[in-house]
Amino acid sequence: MIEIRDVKKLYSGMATPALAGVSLEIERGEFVFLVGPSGAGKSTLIKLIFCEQKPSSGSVYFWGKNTSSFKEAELLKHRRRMGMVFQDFRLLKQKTVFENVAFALEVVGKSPKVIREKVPAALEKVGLAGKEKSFPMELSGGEQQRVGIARAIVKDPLIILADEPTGNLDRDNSRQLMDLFARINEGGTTVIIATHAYDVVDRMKKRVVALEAGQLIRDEQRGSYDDEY
Amino acid sequence: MIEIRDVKKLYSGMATPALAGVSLEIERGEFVFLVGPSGAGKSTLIKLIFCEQKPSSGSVYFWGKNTSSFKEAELLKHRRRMGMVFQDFRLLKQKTVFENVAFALEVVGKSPKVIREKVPAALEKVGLAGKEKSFPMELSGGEQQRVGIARAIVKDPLIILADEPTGNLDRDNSRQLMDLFARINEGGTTVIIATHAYDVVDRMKKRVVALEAGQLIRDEQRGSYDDEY
Amino acid sequence: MNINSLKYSFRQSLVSLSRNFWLAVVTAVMIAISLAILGGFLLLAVNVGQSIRIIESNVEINAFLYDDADVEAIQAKLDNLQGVQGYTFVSKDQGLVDFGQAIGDTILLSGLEGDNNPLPDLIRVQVEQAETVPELARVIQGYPGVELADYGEELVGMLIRITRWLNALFLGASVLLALGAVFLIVTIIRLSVMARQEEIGIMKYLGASNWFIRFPFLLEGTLMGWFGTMIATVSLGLIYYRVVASLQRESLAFFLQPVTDAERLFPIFAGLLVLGTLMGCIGSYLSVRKYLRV
Amino acid sequence: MNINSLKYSFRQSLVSLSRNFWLAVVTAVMIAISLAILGGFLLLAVNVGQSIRIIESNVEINAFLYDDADVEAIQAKLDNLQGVQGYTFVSKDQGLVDFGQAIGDTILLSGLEGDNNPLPDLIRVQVEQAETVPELARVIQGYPGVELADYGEELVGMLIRITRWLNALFLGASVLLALGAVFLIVTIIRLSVMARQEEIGIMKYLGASNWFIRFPFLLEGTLMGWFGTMIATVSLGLIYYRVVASLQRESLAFFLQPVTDAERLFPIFAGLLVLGTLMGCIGSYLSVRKYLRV
Ligand SMILES: Nc1ncnc2c1ncn2[C@@H]1O[C@H](COP(=O)(O)OP(=O)(O)OP(=O)(O)O)[C@@H](O)[C@H]1O
Ligand SMILES: Nc1ncnc2c1ncn2[C@@H]1O[C@H](COP(=O)(O)OP(=O)(O)OP(=O)(O)O)[C@@H](O)[C@H]1O
Ligand SMILES: [Mg+2]
Ligand SMILES: [Mg+2]
Repeated sequence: MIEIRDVKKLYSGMATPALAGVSLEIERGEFVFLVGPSGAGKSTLIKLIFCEQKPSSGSVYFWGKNTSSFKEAELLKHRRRMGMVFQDFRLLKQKTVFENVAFALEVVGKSPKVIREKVPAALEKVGLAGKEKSFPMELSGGEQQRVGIARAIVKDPLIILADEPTGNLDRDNSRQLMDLFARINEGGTTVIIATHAYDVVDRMKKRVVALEAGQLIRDEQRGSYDDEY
Repeated sequence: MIEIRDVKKLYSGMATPALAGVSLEIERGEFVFLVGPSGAGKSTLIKLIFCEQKPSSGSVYFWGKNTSSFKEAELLKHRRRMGMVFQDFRLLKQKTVFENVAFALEVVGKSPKVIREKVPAALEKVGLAGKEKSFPMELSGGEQQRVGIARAIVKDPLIILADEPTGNLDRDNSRQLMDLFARINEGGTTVIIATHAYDVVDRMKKRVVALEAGQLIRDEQRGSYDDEY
Repeated sequence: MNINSLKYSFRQSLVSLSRNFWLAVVTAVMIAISLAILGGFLLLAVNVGQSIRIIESNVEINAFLYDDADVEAIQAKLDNLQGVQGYTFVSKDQGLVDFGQAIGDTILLSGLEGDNNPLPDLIRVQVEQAETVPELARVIQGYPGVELADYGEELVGMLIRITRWLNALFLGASVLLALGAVFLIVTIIRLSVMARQEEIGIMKYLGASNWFIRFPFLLEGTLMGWFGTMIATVSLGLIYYRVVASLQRESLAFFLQPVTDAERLFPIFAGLLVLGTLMGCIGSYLSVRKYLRV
Repeated sequence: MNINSLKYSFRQSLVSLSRNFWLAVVTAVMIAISLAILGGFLLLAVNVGQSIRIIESNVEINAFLYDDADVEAIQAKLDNLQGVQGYTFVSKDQGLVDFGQAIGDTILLSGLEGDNNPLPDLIRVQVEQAETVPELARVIQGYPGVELADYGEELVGMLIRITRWLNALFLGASVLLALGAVFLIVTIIRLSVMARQEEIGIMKYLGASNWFIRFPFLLEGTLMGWFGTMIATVSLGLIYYRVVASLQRESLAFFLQPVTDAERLFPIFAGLLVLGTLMGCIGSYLSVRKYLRV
């Protein structure tokens, strides 16, 4: 479904590339962990798949189509299919928790009735029932992160892209949410997660793609966080 | 040094208090982990010590003085003594990495010469040498977090307050930074860290204060992340 | 956009207006100030224009007649002359009385009545536009029975120059002021949208179409623009009403007659309303556009 | 604040101006527009005031004399009368010539020369201010040898009313415009500071004192204000210069003499410069203050 072919990414004004020639293929329904030290290029790779950034060279194919050639309408469609959890949350500060999650559905033109059903269900799943009316600034760090997760899963996306989705969560919450991602994955949704939660990675025994300094150094089915595990 | 006496904190408009009667004493030179599930009140407790929030009832004493009675000048002095790592980083977007870290020194009126010495040393310690000229938006999540840590330690503070300082960092980086905090603590600096990194907590065998739903449920010297460890 | 999106947009712009209440009010007030200045100036221009026209229509050609002139024939010709607004016949007797009043002492002129009267008969011709005076005077001079068709050459020349000059000045200043007002309004809206650029970027990343993002901002901007111009036009109208009232009460001068007819005031106020509302709308459009390129 | 902090503030405001270049330029331009409008209006007011004064000083009292009046004694008295700007003696012969010119035909008055002349001798008295005319006329009327001191009551009354009325209008409009300009400038600066409120909050949390945070903003605001007013005063000055030049070239009317003396123009331009710069400074102070309460 997603094919990344010899992608390089050099941010303007930077000396070293964030990605220095990465090739990777991800099939529909896969569950992939992206691991690697801070600054390795995990977020950059996710941004390329999400079309938030364009590769400096090489291409990203989505169902055989080069994402660089996407027109405005295709780009929107592409992003609507994805459930993205941003590393920096990117909640709408002006909107309440409910409105933030609902926004993902409003964007695709869902009716208020559907929204009133699905949003509380999604909030329930991430353990935020009761916080609907709060604004993001009135939430703890972990609660904000979970709003971001709820917003990603509420629209039943084709692909979930989660960038460090449990960085501000305690162990139990992290495990529950990872299990949630696994359940959603079992329903056929492709899941790609960039994470530092090595214990979760090791426990779940899914495909692991390891990056280091912009290079793909390891790609294992049923892998683990470390090489020498 | 810090004495928290029966502190309650109810954010305006909220039904349940973030802290519901917490008492705690922290001596000079201690190393304390604050643990607890997401939304337990860890950040709120740290904000009370930092005087970012005021308690709804009860008091926080700093060297015997009630922080609620701090005047403007005392408040500034109080904050300047602290090295604070914010959960949401709070970097100055308009400034480069170097300027962000330097700002903590400029605030206390250090000379450019001192700044030119200390800032690179602090960036070196958190592994960000070479990123001086980048703006926060041009950094990875973990790099931003480390800028926040560098800014906290550069001024040789009396107390380090770190709210989830390793949430966006990989395992190796996390361990190195926790070791850095431990070394600084050995030099006599009081360190208070709110964290979900249970492995680090368990490994370091320091004092652990556990919160849950605004209640202090455990306070152990040489404790661990879980109760039944 | 389907119907859900449309409903969403309407609801959203109201919610956003209420959450950014302070910003919205300030924006509306600033739009109001900009437009009130522009509108006040336009009212001034219209009134000065009217005063000039009144002065112009008071410019007269004095046609001095021979004693044996056929007054009725001349009047008939004047009736058909283009550019003539009206005329008055002043007999030599009446002329003497007028002169006495002008110098302030009628007694001094006693002994000049009747056959001693040195003054000729006279027709005062009022014209429509000062510019046509020289030409008309030439024509009237040619009529049989007219000894001399006279008009203060200097005064008329001056009037024509003043008119041309003021017209150029007011046109230039209007254009400058209008551009200034537009720039102010668009920039104010841009600044208030800038405070929310992050929000716009996030919406874009969530797959919202440009129109979906833009529409609430457009509605908001239109509402603010409309509200601002309402403030501007209403307060301008009230102030103008008071000024007009005090002007008329004072009856300052025959040529300081304020413009009060609706046909000429309406376009100004309506124009301001349309300009402000459009500016609100277009300003939002342009401001948002900048941040939509993510 | 020690010397390091001061150096830091200066460096910081320059860095910040260059990083927020677009915002700074827009702010300066908006300050320029606001002040140019205010300044243009003040120039207008000054010129209208001058025109009125010219017209006033052309208001005359006509003192008609008895044939046996002691002209020199009257002139001596006028020399000592407060409020009198000057006077001209017009003999009855000269009066007749003038009258002939006024009605446009000297031939008509032939036969009235010499002893037949019905006109009296006359002294035209120019006054300094229209308001004093009625009183002065009363005084002159009382001089021996003066038959009648006359002065177009209506015209003078009108002039006095117009002057009072325009003064009130200009004062009101100036105050309104100045308030509007101040509001615009302060709000523009506030909006541009608002974009950086987060930054201010963070600095506060890092233990920066209010002055330490404020100072770069103050410098920035002062610079923007100063730059904006420089644009305003320079372009206003250029436009005014051109308008004056074309006015003088046209020599439109004796009473449309533009104000050109530095003593009266300087306060306006200097006032604008001070106002704009102060506004930049005070506006920043107030805007930042709001976000310092963390
Ligand atoms: N917008 C940008 N402009 C310039 N450089 C950037 C930008 N974004 C990221 N980088 C750089 O590219 C490199 C890779 O960044 P990326 O965000 O992909 O790392 P990451 O693997 O997600 O790290 P982390 O675990 O800390 O989030 C880093 O060195 C970072 O400094
Ligand atoms: N500014 C605020 N206004 C209202 N409620 C708040 C505010 N800040 C925090 N809260 C609430 O107070 C509770 C405790 O928040 P706090 O940030 O202290 O949690 P935490 O222990 O730091 O959690 P996390 O691990 O997720 O960061 C939460 O339920 C949160 O929703
Ligand atoms: Mg990342
Ligand atoms: Mg927290």
